Amino acid sequence: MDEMRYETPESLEDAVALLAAAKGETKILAGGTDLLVQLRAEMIEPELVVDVKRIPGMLDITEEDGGFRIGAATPSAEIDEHAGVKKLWPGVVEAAELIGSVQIQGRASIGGNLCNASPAADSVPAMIVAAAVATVVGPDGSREVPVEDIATGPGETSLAKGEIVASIFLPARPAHSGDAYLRFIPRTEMDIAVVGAGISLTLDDDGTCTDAKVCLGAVAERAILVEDGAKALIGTKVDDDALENLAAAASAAARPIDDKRGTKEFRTHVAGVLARRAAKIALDRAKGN
Amino acid sequence: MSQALKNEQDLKWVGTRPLRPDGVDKVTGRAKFGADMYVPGMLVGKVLRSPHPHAVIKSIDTSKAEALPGVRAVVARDDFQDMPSEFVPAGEMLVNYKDIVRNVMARDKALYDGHAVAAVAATSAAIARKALKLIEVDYEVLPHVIDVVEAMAPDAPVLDETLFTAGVDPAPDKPSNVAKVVELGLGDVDKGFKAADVVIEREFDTNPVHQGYIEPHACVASFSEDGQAELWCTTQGHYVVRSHCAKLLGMEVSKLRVTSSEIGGGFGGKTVVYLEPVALALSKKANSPVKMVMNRDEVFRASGPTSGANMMIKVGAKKDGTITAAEATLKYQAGAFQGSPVQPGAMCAFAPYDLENVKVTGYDVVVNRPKVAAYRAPGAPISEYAVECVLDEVAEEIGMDPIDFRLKNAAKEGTHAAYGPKFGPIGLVETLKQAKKSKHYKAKLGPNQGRGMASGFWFNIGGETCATLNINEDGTVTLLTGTPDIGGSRASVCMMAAEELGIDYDKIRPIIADTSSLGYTFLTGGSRTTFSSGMAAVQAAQGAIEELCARAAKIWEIDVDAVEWEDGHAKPAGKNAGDFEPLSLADIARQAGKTGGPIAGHADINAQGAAPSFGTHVVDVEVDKETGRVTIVRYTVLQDAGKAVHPAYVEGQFQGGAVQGIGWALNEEYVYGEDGTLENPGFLDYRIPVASDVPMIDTVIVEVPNPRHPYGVRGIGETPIIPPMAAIANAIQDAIGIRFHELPMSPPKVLKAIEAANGGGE
Amino acid sequence: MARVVLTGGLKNFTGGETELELDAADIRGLFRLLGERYPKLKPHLEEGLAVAIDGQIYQDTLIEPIGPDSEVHVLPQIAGG
Amino acid sequence: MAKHHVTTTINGDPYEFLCEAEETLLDVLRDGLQLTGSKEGCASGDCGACSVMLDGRLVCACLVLGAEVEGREVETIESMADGEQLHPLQQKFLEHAALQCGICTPGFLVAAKALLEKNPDPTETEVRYWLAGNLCRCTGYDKIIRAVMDAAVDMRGS
Repeated sequence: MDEMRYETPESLEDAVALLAAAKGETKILAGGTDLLVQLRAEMIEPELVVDVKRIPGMLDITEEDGGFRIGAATPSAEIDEHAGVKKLWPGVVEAAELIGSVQIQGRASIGGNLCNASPAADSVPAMIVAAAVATVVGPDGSREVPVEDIATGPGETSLAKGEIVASIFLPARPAHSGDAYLRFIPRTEMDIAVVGAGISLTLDDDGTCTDAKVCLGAVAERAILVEDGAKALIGTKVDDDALENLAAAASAAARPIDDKRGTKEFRTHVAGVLARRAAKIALDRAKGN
Repeated sequence: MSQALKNEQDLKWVGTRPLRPDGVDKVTGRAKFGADMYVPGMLVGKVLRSPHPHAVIKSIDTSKAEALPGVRAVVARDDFQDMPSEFVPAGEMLVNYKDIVRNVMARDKALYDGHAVAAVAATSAAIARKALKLIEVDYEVLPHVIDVVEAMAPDAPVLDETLFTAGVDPAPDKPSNVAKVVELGLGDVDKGFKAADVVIEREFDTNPVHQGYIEPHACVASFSEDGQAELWCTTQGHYVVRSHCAKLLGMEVSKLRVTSSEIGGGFGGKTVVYLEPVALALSKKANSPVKMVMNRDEVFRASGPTSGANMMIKVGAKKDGTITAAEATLKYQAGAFQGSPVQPGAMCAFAPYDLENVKVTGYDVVVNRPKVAAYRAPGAPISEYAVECVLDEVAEEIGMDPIDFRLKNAAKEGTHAAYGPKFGPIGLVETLKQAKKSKHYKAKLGPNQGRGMASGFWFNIGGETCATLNINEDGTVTLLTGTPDIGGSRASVCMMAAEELGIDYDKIRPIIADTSSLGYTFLTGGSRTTFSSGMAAVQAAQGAIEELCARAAKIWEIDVDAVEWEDGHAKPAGKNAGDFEPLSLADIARQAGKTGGPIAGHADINAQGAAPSFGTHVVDVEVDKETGRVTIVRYTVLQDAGKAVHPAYVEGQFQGGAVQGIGWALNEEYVYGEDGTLENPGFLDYRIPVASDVPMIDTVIVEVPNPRHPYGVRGIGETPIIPPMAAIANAIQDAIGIRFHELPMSPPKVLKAIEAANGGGE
Repeated sequence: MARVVLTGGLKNFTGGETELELDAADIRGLFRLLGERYPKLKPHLEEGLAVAIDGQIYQDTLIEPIGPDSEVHVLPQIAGG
Repeated sequence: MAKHHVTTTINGDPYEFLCEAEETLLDVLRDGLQLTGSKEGCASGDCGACSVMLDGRLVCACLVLGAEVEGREVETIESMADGEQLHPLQQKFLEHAALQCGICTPGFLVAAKALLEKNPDPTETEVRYWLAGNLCRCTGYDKIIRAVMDAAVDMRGS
């Protein structure tokens, strides 16, 4: 059991070099709200922890091509308070606002929520339906990865050794579109999502849905895009029938497990309910544009 | 002992809301709780816990841990002497030290996930953690049993081969997990059920719930080379800790001085010992002070909770609402060692009602879970939940308002309680009447909303209690009591002393004395502190007044009988009336030395005369029929306090109890995996209510004074947790027409029932 | 003579008897007489039991007086949280 | 063991301390500096008893590494009163009997102060949601919420 090293590199290159050179388990520290819990519970015993918050850009939100680039270590609270992001992708901000308490939001980062790879991460379905793209930097340079391709399973990511998510890009939103995220938890706050549903949809001038994305959290090994859910909406006026079809598609796509947070049947049912409810909110937002 | 109650209009402090004496310390972070003590040379102690729910401990090898630099002591089963199996008094409780020693440190078997197996003391927490990993324990894993009904089955794994069911005749010849059968009754239930127009019989299941205090168990033990020891710990009763630790360590009681820290919540869970004997043993071995603090995982796995239960309740009533018979079978989980609160559960089950025919049978059953500890009105919330649900159904069946139905059967002064004796003056009827006429009960409900109500009963207790009241030379007062202050009792006790002495409340400084500074005092619990320590403080004040009068007599050179105490002053009376200017307490205190020495009052009593507190709760819920989530929309607690000494803290007890009950009703539960390990040992997944889960909790304090207490106090802390579970179940029924017979009524269960009712299920 | 009621499982030690009349001046006297009458009950007296005299429950005390017409219940002790 | 040397500001005062990489800010505050007003209820960010301000943000000290506060500013319950003058929130907590056992109180006060600095006129619902990260097992929250609302009125008036 070796002593854990803690490093605070001031550039991405240094961070990547540290991670690449480490022999044992490495962890990236941004907000630490998952990492410190795992450390304390001795679930992990990393050789190296790299605190990335002193790297320029890691904590910044900048406008880019009509969208926003969010530094991966930016805490949820900063995103919640960012008027521009809130206006552009309210569903993403709603999801970020749901991550834990105010105290947690003061630390929990968007990149950490993504890379911790919990199937129940709130911000992930919201980012997926916003077509967010992660910028991944590693020993071999930089690559752009759709957010849905980062997590591969509980606690597992597609990142190679030495790779870091540096930022997440939320693109410009098409006209007449809206997004929303809802989750179900037993209490009103402080729980991990039992089911999460993110929706974005785009309408044409007469209110017919031309594009949609439906993503569910906590009902599979990672957040899943529900193609049939999108199909249920596209080409409709998002009327009650379409919403019922969406709900059915969401429930059909859910492949949850029974655990201490909910049963299979509960999650399956509620996935449909939340998808329908979130779609209504997204629809209202799209119409308001 | 019985004395006339004070006239309401004469009261200056009792019934007001002054700031608590310990308040500033608690809002500035100064107050020292269990883990806030740091002493020079202190080591850190940590416990190794069983990962198995049931296993023979074949061997424990601590040699590698002992060899680790920085490790100063390791203890395991052989460091604690085995004790005979007998129930012996420890203060007011009966305890079996054979079980206590085994719970503190497993001997032949580990009996639950989290059972302590060994402990280390080291120079740092990191070294202590490393050392735990070096301890080698050879377990032979045994089949385990978690469920109470399964544990009673003939083929269940038996936890203790020496456990034979007590309370049955003839005594069984085979060991089992049923430790005890208790029964009580009145009249003839068979006859009663025959006379009924409506009989409802239902089966209920409840889950264990944890007290959920925010402060984990913590202590600092310091054993000296001369065999004396000091112990600092967070506890509801440091004298009880002293009894247990002295017994387990083989010490003379006088050699162990226990100081209670401020206590960060207890609710019954801090009435027993876990770390304290271990810290003492480590300290003795290491010859250094040892601090031990549980983490939250340990709190959930190895302390508390209260029982889960399986219950059968049967109630019969006539069409006019008269209950003709009531019967209950209660099966309570005790955890790994016998001693569930099934006895008080059985006694309380039907206590609010005037019944001719009652029969209750209770089973105390061991299972592979942590040994249960007291939790707020231990046993009563479980049985009364089930009974109050059935009563609601009976009322519905005969078409009566549930409050009217209860009023028809409510216990009053002179009613024989189902457990035997007659009640004195009690306030159940008043709580019901006030509930019925409350705005809440008449308010209109919204869509998907429902309203429910339920009542509850708890005995309240007294017990051994001491107080010393020192009159200081400047006329201020130091008041020593031995009951840790969990919820503002320093204030209420000082208020009664101030009232008695006739001086200002802020002239009295309360101290919670350590075990060497005051006589044996039973713990803070059972709703006894304001009652018993208040009674002792009043008697101590009366003793001091007697002496103050004697001193005034000496100063005036008159007969002591010619001195009376009024409004904080000694006054000449009788034939000397008007002869001298009255002397204030401060005037006499200044001359104390010259008139015979310092002045003090003492009371060392076994407080008797506790009186029950009844409560009625009304709750409105809203049910999301698509997700099964239940939201508490409105809540009112009505309870008889006897006399509310500090009404703000009485309201606080009502509100806190109600919200604990809301948690119990909706989300709190122990989730065990197939392997018998606890899956939710943390506040993330053991879901106690958060601020946004609940509305304001309205309160109505009913005051039917207890004639046996100088200020009419009953004790109010236990009762508020009893009615919420049934009130909420009844409200859910009102909202969606479905009756639940299982706690918690969590969203998956509620949704499943809704779907089944809609034909979605079977 | 005080009327004495033995509640609950105590009847297992009294051959099923639950009610009797006794002439006891206080709780100590009550326990002494009960012990003499029911030897099987003797080990269970004094510890673990409470006594209600005319409705008022007393615990852990032997000295409370019992009146000649008192109604006395012998019950299990009550603790609390 | 190699320890990190950390220079930081706590409650306006300069501090230097040594800590191991694994140690949290809460460990450092309590065990190292004996600033024990911040309490450990869970060590997993679920109870809020260790709430402190870090560079003006409300955080759980149990979820921050001690080494992370190098060059940063930490505020704890110990600096909430101004000399002998209690903060209005502290005063209102006493007046409303908004504490019973008091273990959660420092965390609630730090969190409530952060709320009122950001939103001087919160609704009851806003107060309840903001304080959802602070568990109280004694009070049922009623009196805490009232104390915070009442303190907000006072603070707006002054």
